Amino acid sequence: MNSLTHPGAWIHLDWVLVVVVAWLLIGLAGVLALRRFRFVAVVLFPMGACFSVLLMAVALSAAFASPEVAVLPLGLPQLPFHLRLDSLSAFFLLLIGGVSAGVSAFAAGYFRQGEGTPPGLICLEYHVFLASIALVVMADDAYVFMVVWETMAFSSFFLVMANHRIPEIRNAGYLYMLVAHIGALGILLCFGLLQANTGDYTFANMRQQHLTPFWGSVAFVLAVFGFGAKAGVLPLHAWLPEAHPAAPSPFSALMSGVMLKIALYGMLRVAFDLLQDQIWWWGVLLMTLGLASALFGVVFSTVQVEMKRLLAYSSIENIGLICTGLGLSLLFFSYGMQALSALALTAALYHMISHAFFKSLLFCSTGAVMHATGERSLGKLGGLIRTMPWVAWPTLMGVLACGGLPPFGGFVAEWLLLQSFLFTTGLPSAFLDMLVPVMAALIALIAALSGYTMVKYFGVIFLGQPREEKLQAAHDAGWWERMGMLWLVSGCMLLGLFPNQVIALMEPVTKSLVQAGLAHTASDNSWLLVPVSMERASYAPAIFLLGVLAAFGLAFVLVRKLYHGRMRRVPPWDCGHPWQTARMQDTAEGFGQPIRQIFEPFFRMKRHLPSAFDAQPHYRVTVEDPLWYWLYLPVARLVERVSRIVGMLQQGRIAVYLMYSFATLVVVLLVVKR
Amino acid sequence: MIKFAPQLINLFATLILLLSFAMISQRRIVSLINLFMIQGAALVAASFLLGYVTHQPDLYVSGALTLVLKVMLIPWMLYRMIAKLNVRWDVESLFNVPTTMLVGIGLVIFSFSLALPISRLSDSLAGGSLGIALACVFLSFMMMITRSKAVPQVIGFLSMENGLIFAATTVTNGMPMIVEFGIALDVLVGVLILGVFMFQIREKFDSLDIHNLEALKED
Amino acid sequence: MSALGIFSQLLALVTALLLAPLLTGWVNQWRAWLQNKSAPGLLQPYRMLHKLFKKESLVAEHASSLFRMAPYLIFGCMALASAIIPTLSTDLPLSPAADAIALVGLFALARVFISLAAMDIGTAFGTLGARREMLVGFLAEPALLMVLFCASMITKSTSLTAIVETLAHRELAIYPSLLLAGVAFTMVSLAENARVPVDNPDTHLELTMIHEALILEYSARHLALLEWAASLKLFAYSCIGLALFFPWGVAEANAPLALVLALPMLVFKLAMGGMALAMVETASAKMRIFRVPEFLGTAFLLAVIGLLVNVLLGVG
Amino acid sequence: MSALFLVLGIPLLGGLVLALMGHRPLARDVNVGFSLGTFLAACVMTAQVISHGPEFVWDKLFYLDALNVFLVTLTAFVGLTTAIFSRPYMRVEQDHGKMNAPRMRLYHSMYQLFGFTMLLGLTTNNLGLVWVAMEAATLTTVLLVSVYRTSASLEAAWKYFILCGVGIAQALFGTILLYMAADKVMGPEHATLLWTGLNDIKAQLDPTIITLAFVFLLVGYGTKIGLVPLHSWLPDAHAEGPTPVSAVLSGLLLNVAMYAVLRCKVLTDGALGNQMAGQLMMGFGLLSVVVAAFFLSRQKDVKRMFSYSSIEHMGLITFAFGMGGPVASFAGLLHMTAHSLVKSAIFFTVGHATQKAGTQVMSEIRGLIKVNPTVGWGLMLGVMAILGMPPFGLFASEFLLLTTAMREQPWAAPFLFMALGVAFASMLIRVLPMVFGDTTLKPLAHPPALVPVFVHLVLGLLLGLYIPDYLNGWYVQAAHMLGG
Repeated sequence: MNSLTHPGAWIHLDWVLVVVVAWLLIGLAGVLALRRFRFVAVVLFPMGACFSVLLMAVALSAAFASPEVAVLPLGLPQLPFHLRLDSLSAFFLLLIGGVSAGVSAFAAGYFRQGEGTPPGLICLEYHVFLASIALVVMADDAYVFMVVWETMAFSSFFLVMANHRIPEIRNAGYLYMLVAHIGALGILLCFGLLQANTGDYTFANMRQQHLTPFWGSVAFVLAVFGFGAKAGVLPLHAWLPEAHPAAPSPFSALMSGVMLKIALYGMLRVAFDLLQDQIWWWGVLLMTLGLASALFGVVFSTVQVEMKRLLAYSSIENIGLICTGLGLSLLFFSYGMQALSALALTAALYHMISHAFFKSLLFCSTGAVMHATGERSLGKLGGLIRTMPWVAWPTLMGVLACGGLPPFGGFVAEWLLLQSFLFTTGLPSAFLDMLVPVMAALIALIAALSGYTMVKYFGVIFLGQPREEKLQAAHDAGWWERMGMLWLVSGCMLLGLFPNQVIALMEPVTKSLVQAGLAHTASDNSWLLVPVSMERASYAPAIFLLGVLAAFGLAFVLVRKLYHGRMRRVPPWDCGHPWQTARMQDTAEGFGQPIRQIFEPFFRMKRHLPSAFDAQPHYRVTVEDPLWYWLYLPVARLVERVSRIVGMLQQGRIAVYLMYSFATLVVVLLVVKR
Repeated sequence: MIKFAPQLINLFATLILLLSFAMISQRRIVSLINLFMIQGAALVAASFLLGYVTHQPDLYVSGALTLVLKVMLIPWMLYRMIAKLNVRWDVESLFNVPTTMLVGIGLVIFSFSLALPISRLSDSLAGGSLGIALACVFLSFMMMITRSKAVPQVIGFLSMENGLIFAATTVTNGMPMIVEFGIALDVLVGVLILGVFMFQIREKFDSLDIHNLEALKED
Repeated sequence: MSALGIFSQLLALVTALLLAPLLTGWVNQWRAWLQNKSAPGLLQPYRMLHKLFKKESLVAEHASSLFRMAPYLIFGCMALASAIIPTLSTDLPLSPAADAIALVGLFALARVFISLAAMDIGTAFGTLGARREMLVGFLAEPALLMVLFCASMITKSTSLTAIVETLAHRELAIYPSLLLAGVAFTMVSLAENARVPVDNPDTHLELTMIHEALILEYSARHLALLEWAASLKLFAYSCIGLALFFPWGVAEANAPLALVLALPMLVFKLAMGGMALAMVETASAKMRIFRVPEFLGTAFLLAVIGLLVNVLLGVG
Repeated sequence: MSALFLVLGIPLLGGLVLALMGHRPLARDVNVGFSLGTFLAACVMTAQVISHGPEFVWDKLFYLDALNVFLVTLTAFVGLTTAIFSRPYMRVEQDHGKMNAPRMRLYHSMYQLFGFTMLLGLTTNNLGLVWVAMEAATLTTVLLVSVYRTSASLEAAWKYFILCGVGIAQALFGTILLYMAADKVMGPEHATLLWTGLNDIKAQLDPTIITLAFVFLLVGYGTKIGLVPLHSWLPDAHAEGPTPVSAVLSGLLLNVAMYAVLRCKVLTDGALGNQMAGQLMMGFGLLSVVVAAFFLSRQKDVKRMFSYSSIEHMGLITFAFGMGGPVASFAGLLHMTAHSLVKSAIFFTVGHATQKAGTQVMSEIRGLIKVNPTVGWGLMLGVMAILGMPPFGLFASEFLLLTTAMREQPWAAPFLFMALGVAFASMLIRVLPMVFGDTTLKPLAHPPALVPVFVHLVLGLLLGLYIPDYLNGWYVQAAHMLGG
């Protein structure tokens, strides 16, 4: 932190620290104005959003600058806080700044009077959460990384527990905190290995250490365990569908959009930057885990009946796809194919930033819908496009992006990922050559399924007839909420239509991690996204969109001119039935029924079929996560059994206790005598 | 007289060991206290003898201290307590007498095997008595474990203190004076507190049986 | 962006727009003949389009603007798709804008919008149709992608024009992977274009209809555009089939004369294709909706096996 | 060196004065006054040690060096804050009729004497006196544990006295053996139990005697630290006594016992040269962490749960010192400081919470945040700190501990990982419903004294983020001496 006197000479790192400190001050101001909800909503959150924009600007300029280092006086004397702003952290700061600007603006309009924890406290937890995320990305030694990593988990835990009156939310908070802490312990042990007994925890020192293949693999597995637990990769994902719906919507948007990416940042930093000699099976492990969670996530998101759980499972799916991209890049890197590794890495990074934008947009829209209707489950919504156009149309953009449809960022990411899969014929081992096309097939299936989910999400909520009477009175989103959503939509559009510029931004990142970048091929033909060579593959989203809109416009004008534009409003076609009710539409379960039928073994279903003598017969099917019964409950039962055995140690009789003391003395004497 | 000293010390040591064995197998509480008194007396005699032989005045002081405490004051308090609590019943233990004796012998062997390498090195007058002192400590430890009444446990605790003081006097000719005073003070206060406890337990459970002191446990 | 390039691009677009209804009419005619019924005229689809365009459009009371905007967008997507696919010549300036994956994305975009529009009215048929369309879509799309990957594995490129050029110049070699891909492609195109085994194009029976349920609420010019887009989709699919499996006779960039020859060659190939399609339709009966996933599942597996064969044998 | 006389004199005087007037309502404030006096004297003494390093007092009977000076200040400080906390706590207890006049008198005088014994134990140079101080500490607190006269507290006190008495007797035997070893080397006249004396000649001490001595000392003082399997008395004693007593027992007495073991470890390492002492401590430490973690998940009573958590943390500290090496010892010392600060803060909030609910059973304490936000948030932050969440000092020491353990003793890493995970899971699942959710509790008559809680938590936070240089200097010096 060089001299504070003349801001002109400040490096990017100082500006980022200014933003972090500003967030913390806003948080404190929130605590002072604990109950004054007006002040918090109108002043504090928008200020937070402005600082996010500042952070974005700083990150943009820092992306191309050389890495900057700073040492803060905090922390243990021999272990002060080292911070470093290199291109990788600049990219993630850009992601954080962009998304948090929109979400903070949305949160400003989100508060209502008298709801659960005082708004001032939420403002504190929210801004501490943001500050810790920004610091995680800049941490340059294990100690500060762990401190801000768990502060992030700590503050987001309180955000999840915002309205802790409801028992389910408490359970969700508990599960979330437990898995986060266990993951953090794993990461801690991994850093223990990486410092290779030198006692110097800075990342610079860790980069010099060359671990033996065995210890390197143990470190990598621990890192995958730790960061996977936080990112929601398959075996340790159970907390995500519980915690994200529990948190208030703007915060689940931030958690889903940004926090999961920070977990993957950690994976990136350890796998590519700190560990030196990567082994090929690391990539395969990451890819299989990624694909398993992606398929699991998308299949489960299709059958959900609650808005936010659907989006939470869809986050698991997207995280899975990103992990597959990282795994493939690691595989290429371990075989020394830098260019292909850079392509896969760009695909993963692209997917991260586009997922951050469109997922937070979708969570914000669920927030707006919940505020307007007070309903969480899809079965009780419908026809909101008429009463809430300002929420419906941005959500449509988000839905198209999440479904991976062409003009948006989601498609570009998938396109890059599929391209990188196509070039894998050069791998030395035949087994991998065979494995990778199958994985490409799975990715295509997952992308198509996510389209299915998104049609269900948008169709059941916004289209069709309102399934409840009170939906007529649903009011549209407030001004702040509209601003927040429009910011995120513009982010999605930008990512969708100008991939070359975004890839140029990522180029320094891939150069620093895998010593190769895509930018040189992408930059010479400005509109065309050409990953490797012109005749291999190219995609120009801008021209693509222009083509579709031109055809759209031409058709519209010609039909109007050649024929006419007359139109008349009539009741819909009812096929002879006298009356049409809203209940005749497909319910959320109905829409997901084919997937439930095709992917039967994935689920653990309990059907309640009405018997003939039921007074009011009703049919209910509950779909549960089988992993909960295969992994989480057995572990809980094991701990319970072991603790009962240990409990017998303390039976209360003093003679027995004296016997313990005597026996210990004798045993230790025997051990020592030998 | 001087040349008999090592034999006399060993005599006192064996006497103390014998008394510990007797205390383990003793049935009646009053005789238990008498045995404890005799053990205290043997300890006093040993420290006076050592003091005389090695011309160290503070051994006399520590002997006098033990005399006052372990032979007169504490037994008198125990008698008064028993009289007031009108405790006359005999003392049953968890195991029958033969098994306790067998275990006692095992412990003696164990403590001798432990003390052997050390006693060979120590050049002080009563090298061998370390093994016996350790044996006495272990025996009183076992007595506390097997007894199911509060008073015998207290006596076991005090006889363990005796064993330790005996080890201190014989092996290193007594501890520094200030430490001796500290130990004596602690023992005295300890007995006072145990007395207070016994009254409270008696008043709460109207019996001194340890079995009703087993409520706090992990179910 | 040579002048010839623009000309061939516009020519491709115009021929697609004009020939598509003709192809549908041709297929309907052959179906009628094969079921020894007297077939409607070859130009019947044009007359139907003209009739619909003249009518006044009836729209449901609470239909949102999405419902009215969807037909134009879908027509636009299909037009762009047929412009990209190298039907007459491979010198198409628009083709670098979208390669094979983008084409599949385009079809997916059209499918999503038609489903959303169907759900907008909120009748039972709309949502039913949307669910079935997405069910077919989510299995057909990856299968199509795998088919295109087989071809691109052989030609080391995913841009359609490059694929056609490389395949056209190769001497006539039997590619086992392309064989499997061909079978998979026919199954996928049957499902996508709502032909018989998956869905009967000219029936309104609630239980069986997929494509019809989606456009049930539309009328007049919106319905016309949707019908036209459907035939354009059929035309685009058959052109993809021709491009991948019978690429000969497509004009190159440097041979403008070949353009003249390419048109009759295209018409001939489409006629043969239409006849084959009609024969397949009359030969097979419509499947129960819950057999469709198995049907498309086999198509998907065939395509993936084609891909594996290409990797294993190394020759493709 | 008059400061040391004040540090020891004030609590002794306080004990006597309060013995006379302890029952009067004024006694609470007098108690705080004496503790404040002790704390100020300790600060003066620390300032002197900062200015010109370690020195002897009263011809070598007392010795102040890097290892015990911060412990003395810590003991005095926590003694002061506990006294402040006990003012409103004891008034509420009196209103509930659980504490009458004679018991208050006993409580106040014993409280000050207990402070005196701990400070004596820490500052004295004579290992025999250390033993006497430990025994006296047990004596002063045993009556406090049974002060409520319930059958459970009587049982707890009896077990506490008997088990600790036996344990400390073994430690006495160890001290005698130490004295014997010193006697062999320096001859009977000027054989000494002074630690500095022994420290100078520790190389020539006879290995066999020292090994036996260390075993007896470790098992003896280990009983006082609460290492498994010698821990049985700790949960009962800490849970049954009044909360200020539990806070001081859990926070400070365990540290004094650990300090005594550390003094002996230094001598043993010097004499034996091999790592026997360290391995023994690692074994005991790891066993305690694992067993205590599994005990945590069965608890119904809130104070018993936190006493098991003390066993677990003392196990971690023993493991750290067992590993040896400068980094691990530094972690151990930091963990000792942070643990006593945070554990006593937790006991303060638990004290108020149990008084509100009228019971110590966790299932009846609900929704603290709703009824009294400061107590609720205090408990929440305290528990987060004790579970090793980062901004607090405990995380810093656990960080250093786990990373060094992963490299030096990889065999222990999975056990530590499992134990910390299970402990985290079991404690959080008990505390969350207590803090969050709807409440059935009634507000307290007297406003709770929560300043100490937040002062402790801030200090705990400070240890994690910024350690003052002199404190760090001591840690490094002591770690160097311990770790070798």
